[in-house]
Amino acid sequence: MEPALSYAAYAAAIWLFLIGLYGVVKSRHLVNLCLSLTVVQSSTYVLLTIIGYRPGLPAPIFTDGLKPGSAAVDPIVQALMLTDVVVEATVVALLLAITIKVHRDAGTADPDKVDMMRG
Amino acid sequence: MIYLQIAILGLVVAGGTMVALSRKISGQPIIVSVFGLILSLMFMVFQAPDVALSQIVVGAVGLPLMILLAIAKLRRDEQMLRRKRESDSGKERE
Amino acid sequence: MRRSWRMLLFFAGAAGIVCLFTLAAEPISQPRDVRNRYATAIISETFSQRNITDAVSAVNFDFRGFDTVGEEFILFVSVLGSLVLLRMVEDRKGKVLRDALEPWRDVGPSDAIRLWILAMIAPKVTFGIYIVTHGQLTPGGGFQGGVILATAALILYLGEGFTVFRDVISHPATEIVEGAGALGFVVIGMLAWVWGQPFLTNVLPLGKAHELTSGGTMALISISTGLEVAAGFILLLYAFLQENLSPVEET
Amino acid sequence: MQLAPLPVVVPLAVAAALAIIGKHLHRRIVDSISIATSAAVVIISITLTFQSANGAIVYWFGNWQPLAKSHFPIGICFAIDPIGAGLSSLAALLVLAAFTFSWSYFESVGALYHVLMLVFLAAMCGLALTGDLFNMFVWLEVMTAVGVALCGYKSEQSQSLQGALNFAVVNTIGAFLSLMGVALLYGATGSLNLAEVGRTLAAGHFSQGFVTVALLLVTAGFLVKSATFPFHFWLADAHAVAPTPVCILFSGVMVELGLYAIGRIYWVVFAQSAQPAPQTIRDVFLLMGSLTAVVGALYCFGQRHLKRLLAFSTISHVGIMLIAFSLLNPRALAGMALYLAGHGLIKAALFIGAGILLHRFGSLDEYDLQRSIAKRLAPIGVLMVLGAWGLAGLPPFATFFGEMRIDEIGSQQHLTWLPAITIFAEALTAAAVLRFTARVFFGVGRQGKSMVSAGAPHLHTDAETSGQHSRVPAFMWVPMAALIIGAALIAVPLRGPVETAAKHFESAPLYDAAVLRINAQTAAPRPYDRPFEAHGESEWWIPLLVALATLGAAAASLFPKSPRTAFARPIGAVLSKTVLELRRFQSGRVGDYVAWFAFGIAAYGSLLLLLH
Repeated sequence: MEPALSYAAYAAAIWLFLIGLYGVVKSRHLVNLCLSLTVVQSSTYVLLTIIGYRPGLPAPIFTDGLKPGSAAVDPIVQALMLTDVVVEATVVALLLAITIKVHRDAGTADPDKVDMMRG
Repeated sequence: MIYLQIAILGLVVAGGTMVALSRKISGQPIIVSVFGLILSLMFMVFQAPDVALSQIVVGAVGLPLMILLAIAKLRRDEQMLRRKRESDSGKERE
Repeated sequence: MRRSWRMLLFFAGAAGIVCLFTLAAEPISQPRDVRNRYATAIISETFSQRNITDAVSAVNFDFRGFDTVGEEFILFVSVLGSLVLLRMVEDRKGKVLRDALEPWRDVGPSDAIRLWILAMIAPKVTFGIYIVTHGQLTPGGGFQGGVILATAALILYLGEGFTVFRDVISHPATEIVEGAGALGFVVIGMLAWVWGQPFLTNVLPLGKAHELTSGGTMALISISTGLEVAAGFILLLYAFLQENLSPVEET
Repeated sequence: MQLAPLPVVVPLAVAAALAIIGKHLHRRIVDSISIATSAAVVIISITLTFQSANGAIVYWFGNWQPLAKSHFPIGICFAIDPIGAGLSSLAALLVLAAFTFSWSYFESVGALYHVLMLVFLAAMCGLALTGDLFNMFVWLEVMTAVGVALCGYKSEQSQSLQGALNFAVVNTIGAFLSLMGVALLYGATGSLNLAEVGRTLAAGHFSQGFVTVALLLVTAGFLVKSATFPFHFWLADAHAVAPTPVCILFSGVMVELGLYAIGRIYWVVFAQSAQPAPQTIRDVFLLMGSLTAVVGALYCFGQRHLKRLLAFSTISHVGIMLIAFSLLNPRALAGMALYLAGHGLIKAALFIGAGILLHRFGSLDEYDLQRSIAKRLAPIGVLMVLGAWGLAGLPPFATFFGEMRIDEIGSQQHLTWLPAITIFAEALTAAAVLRFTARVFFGVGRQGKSMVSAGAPHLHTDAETSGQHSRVPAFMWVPMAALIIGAALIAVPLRGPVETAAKHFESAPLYDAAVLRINAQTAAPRPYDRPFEAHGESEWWIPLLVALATLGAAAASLFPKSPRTAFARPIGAVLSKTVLELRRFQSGRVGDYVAWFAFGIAAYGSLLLLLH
């Protein structure tokens, strides 16, 4: 059963990455585009989670009941994700700010209609 | 446990697909916050309570709120542009 | 490029990426024992050397604290960038502004609701501070607690509207707090130099396990991160809210 | 106290402090603090370069040394070698030039611009010095975030931020793919330290497929950052919106840092395991580099907007440097380092030239400027011509010495067609700059548009300074002249040391030994074979041909109707046709770029897997 879970999570990560990319490629509105980007990002979370997951082991927090130093789920990947979750939200905010600005200047939020950069 | 985990992975996939494919802008904040909630559930069942907490405060509250505000702003700009265009065309007719 | 061509290109690429990932499944399909090395080392060091109970916070604020410095500055510059873009740099004082999104615009909240909303602020702030300061013991820390603190400001807005929000959360002060949070992390890192140790070395007394003072500099780093994150999110909220203000039309 | 962390810590501390008090300081004080900080980082980085020449400097943050028994690293380290430290010196030098240039620039800004630039500096130094895989990703992300924020800096005037958005989206997606690669490598080896991951991969008998795909995924973000074909589209768009000082950093060093990271990751993590085979790596990266060089040069020649023209020239030169990397030879790598240094300095000088034009005439368009009277700026024009000379890889510039080494190793590996690519790329990019300079600064050439520029975007660039300016301040032309002179002066003294440094750069056992404190012998579980090594003949005829081709191409595009340029007319017709076709792909639409990204990753991945 154990490998099945890993494979399922791996497949989910690949799917999320590609569906997010699809959303970006297909999007007709910059807000949609920014949100598809968060889906791409969630694929990295799923992958990191499954890489650090150890079936049957507890979370790496040794408050009560859990003997300090005993085996637990990998804390490193969790630390990598934890900061990323918060930080990427501000990056999305930056993208939304650009969206507002582009929309104000170009009069449209369709990324395919704002193409002043051709050639 | 494992069935729960696989079920939640399924929810994550479904949620992500919804976010990526939805075209309607006004519904986006809600879909995103639901997706954020699902992700934090996933972190929970995969024994990552720290990340789950982080995800729930950001993904279910912070991010959707900013999206909501950005969309509101876009809509207002849209209205303003339309009004301007109308008044411009009105002037031309005169 | 026509959209159909674009989709064709994308689907070809996506098919290729699926194949690539399938070939790279080795860590998933045949996990080896070496992959546990880092976690095992960290978990045992966390207690023998640091007296704290949350290994994730230990990684974040101590073992790999330098990554967190970088991450914190991503947040820092993203917030500054958004402020620049949304023209928060400019001084908009003197203009009479009306909140276009004013919650309760037509009816005005009843006093009971206002009271209820405001009553939520105190517990929220307490909870935020608790999460920030207990990062080394239980799940939480500066990043999560900071966002919770920022949502307290959101409640203030919901209860009292933008004007009160703006008066309570003065924009220049918040900006200073944000900078102080970022600076704090770096300065705590530099503290080690006084003892002749490398940057970010945990030089303060480590305290006893399960106590608030355990973990040495970790608690301080967590607090400065909390300030930075809280101030950053409040500034973003402020900027996006201000976008939705419009000058009062003179009649 | 050790110097190692200072190139990152000092700018970050000053940036945070300026964010707090900068508003209340006089603009000149903020300027001076920023200039002093970047100058300090230059000095520290150069000192580190000299110190590390005797052996890599390893600095463990938080004093988390590798575990005593197993040598397993549990912290993050800086592993500083002369190449990394040299690159961080270049970054600091260009930031210094950018700050000096913006002394009389951006008259109405607060301290925010300085804060962002200093964080940018810290991120570039961090990427150049770090010895940790995830830490590399972090600094890559900082560079993206701060780059986007800086693109939006003049947002008050700029007409469209589409360029910043394209930049952000494509780079972020690349970084996410890199993160997935890092996650897979971590899952396989249980470490994030470059040296330890490399050692484990080499000892572990991992499947060829896994290692190859991991290499591609991890480098994906850096391939995007270094604007390799077909991930290059965002670069030109970003340059068009970025203020001039930011362009200096984008073209002069940020893009090159992507290449550096690819080299670092390949040599430390993957080279020891000999998977994928060096031959495969060479072929695929050679193809990547050649495509990038040729496509970049074609676009470059077909531009009329100076910043865009220079941006495409950067893409083309990145291609040449990628070719140098692909030869997998220390001498070629030394050539790449020289080329990188020379190109960075020259490109920075040329962008300052663009900034001066914008300052004086408020435009960067070749045909708009032709009508105005830029002729009075003849001294600047001379500097621009010298810059074009350097881009062509001609003596005495560092690019010449780099180019000679690359061609030498190429001919040794029997790549007889390689000079054709480098000559094409260098001649066309240099000719484009020469054509622009001749037309704008010296009023040479026919009025009206030339064939190749047909359909090039006519972008309006907003003024970055306000008011009328009748002269060029010394803060603008002095750094420009200094950079050009520097690009010539560094070449000869650097030639020798850079070869030694390159040999060390390509030796994973030495790196592992320094970082993990292990014996160099036991460090290499397998005999380390250094492919393709020997010295070959100098190809002295190549620079001559480049010079002739440059002059020919520039003359032909300046005087399309003259009988003397009749020889070039058929070539010109083919070129303009190709450029016209290529323009369709540079659509400015982020959806297209992301589709190209997916396709490019898949294509290079299949090539890496199929070629044996």
